[in-house]
Amino acid sequence: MNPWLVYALSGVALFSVGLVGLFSHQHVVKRILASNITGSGVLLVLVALARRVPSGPPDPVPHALVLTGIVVSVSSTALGVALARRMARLQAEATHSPEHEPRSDGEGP
Amino acid sequence: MDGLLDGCLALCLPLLAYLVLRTESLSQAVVLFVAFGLLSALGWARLEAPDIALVEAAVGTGLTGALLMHTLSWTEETPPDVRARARRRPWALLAMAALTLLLGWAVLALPADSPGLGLEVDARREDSGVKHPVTAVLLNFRGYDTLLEIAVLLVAALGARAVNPRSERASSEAAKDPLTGELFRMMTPALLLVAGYLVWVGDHGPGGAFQAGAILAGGGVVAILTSRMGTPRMSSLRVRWALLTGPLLFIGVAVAPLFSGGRLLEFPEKYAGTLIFIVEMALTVTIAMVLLMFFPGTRPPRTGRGSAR
Amino acid sequence: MHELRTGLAFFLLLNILAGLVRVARGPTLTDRFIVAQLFGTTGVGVLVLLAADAGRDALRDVALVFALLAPVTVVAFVRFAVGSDADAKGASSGPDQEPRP
Amino acid sequence: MSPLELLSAAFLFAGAAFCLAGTVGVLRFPDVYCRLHALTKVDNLGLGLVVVGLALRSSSWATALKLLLVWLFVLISSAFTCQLIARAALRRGAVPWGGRREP
Repeated sequence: MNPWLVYALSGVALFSVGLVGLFSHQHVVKRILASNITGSGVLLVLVALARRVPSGPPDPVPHALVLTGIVVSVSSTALGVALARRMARLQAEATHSPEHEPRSDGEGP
Repeated sequence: MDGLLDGCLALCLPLLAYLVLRTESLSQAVVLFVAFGLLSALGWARLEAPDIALVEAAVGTGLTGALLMHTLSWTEETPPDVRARARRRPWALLAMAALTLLLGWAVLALPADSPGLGLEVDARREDSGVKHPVTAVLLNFRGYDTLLEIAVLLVAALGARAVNPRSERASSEAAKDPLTGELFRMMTPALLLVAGYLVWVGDHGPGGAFQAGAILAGGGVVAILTSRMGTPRMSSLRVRWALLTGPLLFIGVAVAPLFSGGRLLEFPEKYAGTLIFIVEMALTVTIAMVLLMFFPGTRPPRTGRGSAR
Repeated sequence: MHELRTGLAFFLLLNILAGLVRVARGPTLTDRFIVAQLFGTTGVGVLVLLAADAGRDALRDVALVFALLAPVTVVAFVRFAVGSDADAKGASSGPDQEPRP
Repeated sequence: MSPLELLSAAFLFAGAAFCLAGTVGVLRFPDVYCRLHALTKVDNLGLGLVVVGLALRSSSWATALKLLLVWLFVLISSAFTCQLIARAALRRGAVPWGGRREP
């Protein structure tokens, strides 16, 4: 039960928890969290496999890939949150539109 | 003792992830998720991947935590129908267990020790211009990935900005708050220093553009939240140039060897080190600005109350 | 010394997991957030202990980043969990109203 | 075990003890404001003792100074954290504990 195997199995468990969580929630932000957890599960398996080098430092190539993977997963989370925020705002406007005067859109993006 | 620490950490990660997804209230889920980010950073540290622990720390505590806290302010805590969730829970647990066993068996079938590409990277590391293998792979051997990844970041930033066009004005009342002002004044020099240090150390140790960019973005988030700086507007030229310096410089450096007979992304050996350092500085600025663009600024008023705008 | 350091790192990890009880039980959002900060500080402790091993100096930079970026989440929490117009609401009617036993 | 190692081990154990005290404080204290003290004061001291213990055994002055720098940053950030969260809790209407023994 060498260390890399423990973390690889933990990454697999993370992946399955995240994937099942992704499908069992309706709330948008919860689903974003679930997709984030699924991603980090996959990355954990990748780095754990990189640790299988019998002697010397672990294999740097998966490390570089996972490094980019984390930054991309953050940007996809941020995009997801931005989309969720827009949906929340539209829903709110749909339910409260009668009393509100038509909102003038602010200055450019 | 090492086995105990690894075993406990490896056990707690999925446990904490399950807790994050099982809780009903969103606020508890967000806080648990921040704790999950921390534990995964410890996991990377134990797996001898300091670069990844650094990125996870810089991005997890800096950006994701603040961004998810922001979601607390505009999402209504929709009361979930607990009965339906309770009815489905055994099935969910069964699915998780089945998936884990299946994939776990696949992982167990892998050979226990494989040399990986470490030797090839070390063999060619001299002419990559940097001494640290991960940076060499990131910016030289697999520079193509990093180049496209910067494009992915730009697209995500443009998308986030297009979807939330209105960046609200920071309310002036928060600007007079002495406490956060002092915090901002104290943090900024330290953040800039550590960001510069990380870009420099990326040459021969774990560090680099991503970590430094995330740290600068964390400082920027504090600046926005303490209304020392307005939300970066896409219409201002400075923001656009900050977004474009990294990719343009990287593409320029990548395409330049084509004219002198070399292949795409083939850094000339003599200047590889300095070229990589310049590209990393530009990438730091771009990544910091991109991560900052994700932050929509101040909290919109509760939609329930008539917003006196 | 390596055994002592790793043992203490394990002990601090147990502290972090004990903190989860407060997250589950914490009546208000503020309590849960305090535990998140506790994880941050104890996490820095674990990283510093692990960084003392041979060849693992880079973990000190990770601890440095954790220590530096802790206030970001706090400022975000204060800004969004309380809201910019909190003064208008006054202290008495906040959402953290704990039911008196 | 040279005296320096003994001293550093003593510091490490004291640090771990204070970290434990901080965690127990966060779990057991009656209201938000007491828990803040447990978080920002006690836990910091625990981290400080661990840092001093490690600095004594560190190989070079640069490492020792970097360790103390980490602790300095944690001190600064928890000073602000304590005040900011306490003010936020007050605004969110968290009532301070009255000091009476729970019935």
